[in-house]
Amino acid sequence: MPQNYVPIFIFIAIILILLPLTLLAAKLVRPENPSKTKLMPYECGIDPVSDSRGRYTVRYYIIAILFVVFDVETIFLFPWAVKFKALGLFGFVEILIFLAILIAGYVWVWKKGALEWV
Amino acid sequence: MPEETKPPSQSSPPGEVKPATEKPAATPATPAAKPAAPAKPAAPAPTPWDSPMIAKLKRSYGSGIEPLTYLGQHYMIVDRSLIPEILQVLRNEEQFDYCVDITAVHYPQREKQFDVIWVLYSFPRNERIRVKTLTKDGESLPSSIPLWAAANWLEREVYDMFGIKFDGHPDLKRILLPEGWKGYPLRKDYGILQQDNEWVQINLGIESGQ
Amino acid sequence: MHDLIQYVQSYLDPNVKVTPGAAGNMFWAFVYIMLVFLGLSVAVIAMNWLERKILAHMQVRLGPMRVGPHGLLQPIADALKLLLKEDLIPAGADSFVFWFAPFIVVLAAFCVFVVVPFGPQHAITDMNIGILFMLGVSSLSVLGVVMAGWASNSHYPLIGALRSSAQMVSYEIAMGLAVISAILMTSLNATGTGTLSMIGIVEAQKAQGEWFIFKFFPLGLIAFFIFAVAMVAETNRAPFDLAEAESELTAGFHTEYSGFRWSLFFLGEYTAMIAVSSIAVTLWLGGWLRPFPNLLNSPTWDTLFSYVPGATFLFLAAICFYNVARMPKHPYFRIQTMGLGAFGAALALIGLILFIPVVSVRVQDIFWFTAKVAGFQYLYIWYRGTFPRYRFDQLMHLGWKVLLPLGLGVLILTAGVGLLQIKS
Amino acid sequence: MPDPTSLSPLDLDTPDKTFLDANELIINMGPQHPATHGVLRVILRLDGEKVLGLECVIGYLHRGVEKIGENRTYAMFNPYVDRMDYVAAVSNGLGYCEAVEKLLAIEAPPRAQHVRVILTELNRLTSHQLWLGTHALDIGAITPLFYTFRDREEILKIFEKYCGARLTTHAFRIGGLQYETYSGFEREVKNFLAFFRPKIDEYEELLTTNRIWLERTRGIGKISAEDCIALGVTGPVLRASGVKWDLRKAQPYANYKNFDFEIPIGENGDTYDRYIVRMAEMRQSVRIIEQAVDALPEGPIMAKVPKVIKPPVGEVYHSIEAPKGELGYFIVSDGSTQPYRVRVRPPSFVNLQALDTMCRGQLVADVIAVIGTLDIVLGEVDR
Repeated sequence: MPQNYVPIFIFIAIILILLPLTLLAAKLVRPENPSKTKLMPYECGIDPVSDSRGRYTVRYYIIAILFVVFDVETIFLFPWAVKFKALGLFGFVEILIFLAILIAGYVWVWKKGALEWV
Repeated sequence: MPEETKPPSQSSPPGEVKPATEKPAATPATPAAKPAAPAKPAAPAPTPWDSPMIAKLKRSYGSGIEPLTYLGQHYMIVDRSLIPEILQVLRNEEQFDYCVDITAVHYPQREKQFDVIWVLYSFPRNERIRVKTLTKDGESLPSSIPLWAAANWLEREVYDMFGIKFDGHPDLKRILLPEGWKGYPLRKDYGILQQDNEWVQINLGIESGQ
Repeated sequence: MHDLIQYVQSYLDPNVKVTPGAAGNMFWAFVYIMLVFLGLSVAVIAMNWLERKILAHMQVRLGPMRVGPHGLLQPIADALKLLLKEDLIPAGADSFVFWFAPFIVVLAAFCVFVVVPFGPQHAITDMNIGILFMLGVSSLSVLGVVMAGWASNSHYPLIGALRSSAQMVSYEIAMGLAVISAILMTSLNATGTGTLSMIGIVEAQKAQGEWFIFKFFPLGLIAFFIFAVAMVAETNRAPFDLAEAESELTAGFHTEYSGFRWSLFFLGEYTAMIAVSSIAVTLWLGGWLRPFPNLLNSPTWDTLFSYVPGATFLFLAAICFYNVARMPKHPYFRIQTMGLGAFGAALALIGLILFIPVVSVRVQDIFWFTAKVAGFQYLYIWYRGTFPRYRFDQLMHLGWKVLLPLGLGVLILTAGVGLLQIKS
Repeated sequence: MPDPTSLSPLDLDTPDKTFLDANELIINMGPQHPATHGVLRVILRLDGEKVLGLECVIGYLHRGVEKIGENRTYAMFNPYVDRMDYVAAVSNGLGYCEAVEKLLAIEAPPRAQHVRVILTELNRLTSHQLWLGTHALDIGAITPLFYTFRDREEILKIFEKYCGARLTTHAFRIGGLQYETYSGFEREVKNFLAFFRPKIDEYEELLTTNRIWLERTRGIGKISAEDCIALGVTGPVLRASGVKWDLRKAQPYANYKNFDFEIPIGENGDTYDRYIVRMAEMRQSVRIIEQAVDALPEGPIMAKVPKVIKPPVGEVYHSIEAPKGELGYFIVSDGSTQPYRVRVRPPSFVNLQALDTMCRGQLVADVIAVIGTLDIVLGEVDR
């Protein structure tokens, strides 16, 4: 029933019209009086020491990669969950094998210390 | 950050403080030399202090130290040249393991203008003493950071306020006043309303801070 | 036109079950979109006021008292203030990304409501992948947060953004696992197939006669608990509000935002709170079902429960009137007293309308759903008043080393128990 | 003892590369930051969120208190000391008055001593309450702040009734007290103690066994007793590291030797122990106040002090146990009406030095916790 998806687009369209409209309305009434100091990035009242868009520590990216791995595998579980009763024991064993692989990877990641923060 | 402040003015001799542009409202308490003791007959005066520790120190350093007691508080006036050794001995042998304070007093009339004072405390002995030495303007003292890590900021403050340098201090720069400030405020020739107007004008963009 | 009238008529007839969002039912979709916008705006304003009041009373103070009776108009005054406030884009910022980031946050939070069923016939649309859509859309907001932090070109927002991205992403997995165990429960009915449709999930709970939180006790409860923790982390609320930890990062990812643009983040945050609570209510707490659907299912009980919405509003009105009576009898307070009286009268009127059987049959589903979501909102406020803030590594530890294994375990156990039930 | 070379400055102009070419991040925390308890600027050098080192920049609140002291008479300088540690103004005043009294070789009469102890201990309670509220707020628990402020209010009311001021009280004079206690003073103090005892339990109930609180404070900002002594750290921070040292016992001043109380100590020297120690100190303060009120003697409240205070030539160092640690006054007299030199040894200033040692290798969030647990007041750090 693809018709059921249509309201999503109406919804998004309405938001995308309404929000800029309100912003525009705000623009009409609000003061606009920028100065150099006001436009400085906030660094507790001190001029920033260094540019903040440098390379950042790798740990956050490790988390991102782990997320991709685990989340994709989670998605594979959804069809099984929906058809759980129909698939019965066969599906259960099958998914256990699948999860075993996942858990093995998880244990390996844990042992490697990728889940330790510092 | 360093960019916004002027380079430190350590090149100019500490004695040449820029005269105050404003008239000092209250003239600093002029110390008439080391003023004579008040006329009261019963005025307490420091008395010599004796203890086993002092006896030991006296044996090794002789007349270089002058131990005194005043109002029940012990202190010793130590010759400038003996300071490194005495502090070392007090810290390592006599168990004065806690450096309470380092400070200075300025006597502009004297030839040796500064009293530098270490207030020391010993946890094992529960005893507090002061070590005092006289030093000339421009002379530096050894840093006691290797003995007490606490000396770090305390020495910086003495430097900031009096301009007394400490050799071997890893980071001797101003601590309470901004970097690049001229003059040492706790010297007696620095008026109470005096300030580094030049610094204020350059860094704050105002005529005067007063 | 004829069709339209027919749809309206068919909808008003309680005996005809028209699935919302079914082909040609665009009219009702549109009506519900408008209702959702209106409802959410009111809910966010109410949340704002309630959060301040409830927190204030937890902290032995009064909270807003000046604007309107008991500060009722404070959120509106604040909204006006934000509208009239200067809105700056920092000099080094990437202005398009900076401009666009709050939209994504708001969009992600709002879009969840496309599939939220407020009742069997009260929903914008019903999709066969409803829950997947919800999970997907709600996690989009992390994009907005990262964009906001990166575009600001400032240290604190950057750290805030990176923190919140890692955090939201980490709890996503535990959340997904908890959801899967609920989906698994839906398949344990007579037809033998589960569903991802939000309406279908509630219908399954109705058919099985128990809310999933109580199913396979305590497995359902644990899954719900995992979801409940993860959803607080997902919405960046205390005690997981590290992305905007004001004592560390001043304001986190939205430090550089001001004025109306900032208020969009605020709107997004509160909407997201309501959104994830709606998911939790739908999955575990029986959605629109009234309490004890299986135990007390005689018509008498049905009638009695249908009076609860009206009674609740009358009770709220009574509180208002009580406070009117307590107001100081001084000319200074006259307008405030009258305002509070009018508010109470409005509530009483709504309550009385809700006693009309035709209305109450239609509306009680929405009432129960809203009441459950409101319970979650209270929990959110309560957490904020009680808990200190987690540190980042502890948060990661909790997400990856506690909730993830717990989620996997619960999933496997639920499957096992479910299998035993099928066999027997 | 901390390695002296580790005290060298951070090279702030050239961020290093760390693991996988990531940049070190140099961040200013303060002076305008919600959790630095005033205008403290901490320059953090971060690898991700891990603190590689930090440097404190202070002096934003420098008012030259010591210079002012040289230009005021002894009595005129008395109110100025209240403005240093403004949350424990009474303690500052006690230290200053006692130092000058020592220089004059006089002693305040017993009744004045008792009232001084009562007010000073009440002030210790307010200081610790403020610490608890803000410390908990820094760690994210917003509610204790309001509870502690609610109860602190009761103490401030007593101060206000006694001397007309709530925060910078100027409660004591050189030689004793200016004001006799108001009628009902004892009763009100006792009522307060009865009111306050269960409140300490209430604070503890909120935090002591709270899991998140434990995780956020246990093992955080550890400092050993040796490091504490080397760095000159005093007060509850030192005691939490296991050193049973309190000037009220070690070198009793006022008439603390007449009161029965204990020195609570910790074991690990972490943030949690400091929390526990301060909580226990509050209970001990309540004990001291109770004894002092019960044994409040009758008699004069002012010693024989000359109209014009002119101490003989000489110098004296006197220190007391302020809520934050050892507060010392070094006063040099040249026989005139104005001190020749007043040196204040502020506990916060020296304690703050330990921040770097305590924070290295921990996370940004812990820096906040440690600043909170050091309990600094910038008015005192900068003077």
